[in-house]
Amino acid sequence: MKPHLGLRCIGVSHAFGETQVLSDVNLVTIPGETLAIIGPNGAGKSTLFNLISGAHPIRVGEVRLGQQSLVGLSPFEINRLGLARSFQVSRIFSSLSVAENLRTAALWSRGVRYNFWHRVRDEATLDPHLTTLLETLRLTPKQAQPAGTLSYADQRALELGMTLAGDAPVILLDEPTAGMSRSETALFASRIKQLTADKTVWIIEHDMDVVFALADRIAVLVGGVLIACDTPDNVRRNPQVQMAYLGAWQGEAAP
Amino acid sequence: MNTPPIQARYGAMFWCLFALILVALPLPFPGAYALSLLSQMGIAILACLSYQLLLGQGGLLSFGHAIFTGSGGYVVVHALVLATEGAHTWSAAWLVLLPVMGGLGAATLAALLGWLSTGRASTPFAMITLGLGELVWAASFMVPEVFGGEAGISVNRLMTQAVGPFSLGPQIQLYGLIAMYLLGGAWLLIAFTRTPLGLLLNASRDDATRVAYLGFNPRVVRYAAFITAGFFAGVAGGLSALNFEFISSDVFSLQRSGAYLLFTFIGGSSLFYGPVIGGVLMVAGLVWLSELTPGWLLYLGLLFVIVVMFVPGGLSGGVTRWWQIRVREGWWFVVRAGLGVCAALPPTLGTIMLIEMLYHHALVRDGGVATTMVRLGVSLDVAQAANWWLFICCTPVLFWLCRRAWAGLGLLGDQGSQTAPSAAARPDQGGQL
Amino acid sequence: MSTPTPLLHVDRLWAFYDQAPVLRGVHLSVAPGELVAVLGRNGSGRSTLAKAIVGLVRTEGTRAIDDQSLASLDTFEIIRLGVAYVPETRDIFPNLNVMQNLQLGQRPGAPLPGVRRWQIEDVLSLFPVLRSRLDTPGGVLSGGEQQMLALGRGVLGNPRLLIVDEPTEGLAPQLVGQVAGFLRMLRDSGIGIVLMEQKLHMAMGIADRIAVMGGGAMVFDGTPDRFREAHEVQRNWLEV
Amino acid sequence: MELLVISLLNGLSYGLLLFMLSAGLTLVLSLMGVLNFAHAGFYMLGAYFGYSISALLGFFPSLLLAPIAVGGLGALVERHLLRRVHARGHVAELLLTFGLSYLIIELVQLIWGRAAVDVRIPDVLDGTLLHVYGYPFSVYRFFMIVVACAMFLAIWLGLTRSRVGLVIQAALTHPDMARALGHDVPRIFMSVFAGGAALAGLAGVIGGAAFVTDPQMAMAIGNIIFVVVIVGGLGSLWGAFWGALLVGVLQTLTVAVDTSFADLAQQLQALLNLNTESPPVALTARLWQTPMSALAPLLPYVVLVVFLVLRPMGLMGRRAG
Repeated sequence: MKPHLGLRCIGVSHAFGETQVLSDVNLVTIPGETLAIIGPNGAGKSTLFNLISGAHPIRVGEVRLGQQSLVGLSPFEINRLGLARSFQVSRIFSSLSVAENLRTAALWSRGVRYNFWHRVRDEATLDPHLTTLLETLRLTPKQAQPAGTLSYADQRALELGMTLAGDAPVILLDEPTAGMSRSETALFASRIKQLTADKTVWIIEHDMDVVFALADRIAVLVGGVLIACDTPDNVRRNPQVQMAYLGAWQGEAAP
Repeated sequence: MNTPPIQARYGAMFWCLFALILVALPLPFPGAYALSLLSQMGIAILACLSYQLLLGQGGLLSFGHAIFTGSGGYVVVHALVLATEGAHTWSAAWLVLLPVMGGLGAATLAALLGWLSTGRASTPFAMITLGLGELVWAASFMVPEVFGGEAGISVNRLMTQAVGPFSLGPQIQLYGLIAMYLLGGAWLLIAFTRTPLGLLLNASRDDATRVAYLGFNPRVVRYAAFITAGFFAGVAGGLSALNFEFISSDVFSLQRSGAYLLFTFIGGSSLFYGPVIGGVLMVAGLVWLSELTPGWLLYLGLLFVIVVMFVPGGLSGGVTRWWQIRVREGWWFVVRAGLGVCAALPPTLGTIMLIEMLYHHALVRDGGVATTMVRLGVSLDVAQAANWWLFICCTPVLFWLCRRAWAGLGLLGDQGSQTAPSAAARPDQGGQL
Repeated sequence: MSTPTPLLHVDRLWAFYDQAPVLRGVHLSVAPGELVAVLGRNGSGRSTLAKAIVGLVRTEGTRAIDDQSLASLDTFEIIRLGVAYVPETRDIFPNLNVMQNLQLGQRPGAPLPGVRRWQIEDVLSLFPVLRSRLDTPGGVLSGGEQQMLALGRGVLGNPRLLIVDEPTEGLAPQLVGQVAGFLRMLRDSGIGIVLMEQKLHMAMGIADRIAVMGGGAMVFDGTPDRFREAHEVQRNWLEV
Repeated sequence: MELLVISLLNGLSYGLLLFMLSAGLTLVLSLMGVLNFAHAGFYMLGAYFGYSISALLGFFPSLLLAPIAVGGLGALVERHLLRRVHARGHVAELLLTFGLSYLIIELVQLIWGRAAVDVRIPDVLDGTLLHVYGYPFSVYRFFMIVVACAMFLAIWLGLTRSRVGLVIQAALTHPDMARALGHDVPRIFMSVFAGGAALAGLAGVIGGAAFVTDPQMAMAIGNIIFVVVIVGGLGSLWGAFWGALLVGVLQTLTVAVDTSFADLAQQLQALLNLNTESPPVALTARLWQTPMSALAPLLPYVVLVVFLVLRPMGLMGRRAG
């Protein structure tokens, strides 16, 4: 098991051309804590994840995984330090089987490097960690099936499975329940909670039930600015958040 | 999404059968010409297997594969020149290892050029390999001492000391060597796909970005595959140099690289059967067909375009797909498929006759050839307008009938081109295999 | 208002992004001169509904304008039936200037009978700020200017039905009022409008009907007054 | 010194011919993302159509009719072949055009025979216009420059001033939005592909008369225009223009220069007294001795590889390849 690690953003800003997408975002989570990031579309949530995970270079501010700074590192270097991320649109290996998808995701953490002398794809069973993962995600009966032929919900489950297969201590989840029906979302949220119990998790999510079910703290990002970061109850009562979400509508009064 | 089936398992039984076939093949075809064709097919299959590693397994479209088959050949030729020049001539035993030296030479070149070209996949990779291919081809004319320029370099296998009966002189012994290398090469290449690097290569083909977020650098994965493919291409090139005892700068030409691409793609996505079909078709097309008809390149071009448009997984992919349908729909499907093929024969023959008449007409116009030609057992006078009209009218009608028959037999499937919402939204899918 | 024949009729509409079922059997109908505000949190399928109506995403189910089915039509054929679509991202052509963007709004195809014909001059008089920016490239305009340009470009196609997605997102308050006035003027001239909106005060002030989406389905469709009483819907589907 | 000026002029006209050819290719590549391997084939078809039509109606009518014929062919190819394969991604489209390039070469050999076809420059354009330092500068070469510049202007105006040009530019960055404004984007794709083919046809008619018209002409120039498009930067007309001039001038300059690296070293040695005996290994010694002019055919591909590695988006390109 890898050591517990926290995740920290210090003064992170980012701009595409002239449009400022993130301005001076500071977020800190202690190891094992779950932080939900909410906000309207185009608030910069995905950009923040892209900066942390190495998709975009960090130009202003710093991101620290435990004590290690992630500035200037490429995605695979960051992953090796113990940070795994999922994607809003499932990025799975469609021609490989479900089991092979998980096996590929777990290779590095099992100490396997770019070796071409061991036969690995013919091993009958996955190791225990992956088998339990398959079990929890209800993918065991479909493990030999090509991932491309899975239903949408199963692909989202596989996406989550691949993110967790490497047993990374810090997990970034980008809208894991996107496109799922009400019933599927509730079930999926409980599985996420069970599988990420001892990990530091940052999760971008729109569904408020999922947010309040999983989050120890909630960060509200609007127009690239962090307007609140507090426990779920305080955020619910925060007038600025209501304004950002509903506009200046007070129930009865029609403008 | 028509994802290819999980790789078929290639167990010990399979390899014994394959070895048996390789041994048994020359028996029914004893003639020297047949043996030379078989030898060339063996070499072509190995080259297609190495190309399949890039295109099929890695989704990497290379236009410069001839760099490695060519360099492998040159290493072997120069080694042979050294072996037979010096006072102490090498024994034939060394010859057996020459192709491996060719492979190592090509792999070194792949290592030098590989990091450059594997920065990105699909179109940029294709463009860099095209540029490198042209570069090496043009450079090979610069240095006649090494590459022999137009005239090329010829060597003689016989100049080595025989070890008992074994001297690699007679063609049958060379065929044996090629069969051994093909068996070993195929086993190693297919074994490669079962290793972590093989798994990562398939993963990089499907989604290279995701591989980067799982701790591996997709560029290193492509680079390793590039070198491995270069090695086996070098072995094939070495064998080819041994087989022809001659090599010239022409081995680096774009046509040669194009041929590997063309036939491996036609062969199709299946890990083993694709390259086998591709290799056999390559020799059949480039050697045998080209002696039969002047229009051989047109036929190959047509076949390639038809496969690209209508049979996405190549011939082996198509057969696998029809086999899956057969498993699902039972023998009735085989009957329908058979009827479909019969319906397709007349229009195909009509087209072939039309093309042959055109080519013969061209020959007549260039002078020195009688106007009657004999093709497919039919003798035809090209000067007769009636013949032309006969075929020009009949063939489209036959095509229309065949299409109706295929529709009736339900073989068309969803061939209609759906109006895709927009081009920009579609991520670039790289190799479709 | 009696129920006139619907201009736009959408029923049991499923829409897919890649393979994700984002819309799950949505029903919506809009009459000429009626403004329907579609509310809902992010991820509820609001923007996808707008894209689905004009055929920019894969859909199943019925979509019809004047009961002519849109199922087999390409997007530009739907637009030529008198539809205008202004996306949430506005999609101004960055390297073309304001005048060129407006000219691209004047779509080809025969003018529809009984529909107001818009001239560039009309748009400039409605949004005077654009008049002084005619030859600046679209990419350099401010958010508000881009929104006005997008709206102006949309109406230049002489639409009968306008689908506009979050026109007031990130706009200063007085600009929000100007956009609301523009939409009210269009609705009063007989154009049917589907307004995708997240801000309740904007929607309540202008809409003839309120529809609320949640989890890809339509969870409420009624007059603004009935919506005021539906506290249950507000709490579940709109508030934080 | 006059050697430099003359080869500059030659480089200019050759570069402009390369531009005429690559203009069509870069438009198609930037709008549809299709790397058209058959583009050089259209160039060859233009030359052969030019040959046949000018035999019947004379050179100037062929200058008009041949590009139209090749453009029509391009429209058919896009409508019936490319559009069917479009859904399967760019590699399938690239492979289709690769197959087409083989077919075009074979069909040309079938119809017009394997031997070169002699295309005579029309007498009104024959003869030398003026002498530069005693070196004859032919009227035809000047005609090529004029046509190339006229073509650049026509494309530039067409793209920036005409309605269709605006729609093309719009569809370049936001194809969905262009559709959502009622523009028939699929038909625009077809007309751009046909336009690209017509441009190649026009370059063929002109190039055919200046150079050899034979079935190998496509292969010879085909790969160089890829270099021009990549070096110039994907999707930019100006990029294709400067890329074409760069490759054209560089190539004609090196052909004209006979000194080899060794001679250069000698001159340097006189200045800085370096030791210049050639490096031991046979291969590099050989390169060390070879005169520059022999390296000319190598040059475009060296430039291509250098650009693809150091500056993948090319001189003026917006998007990386």
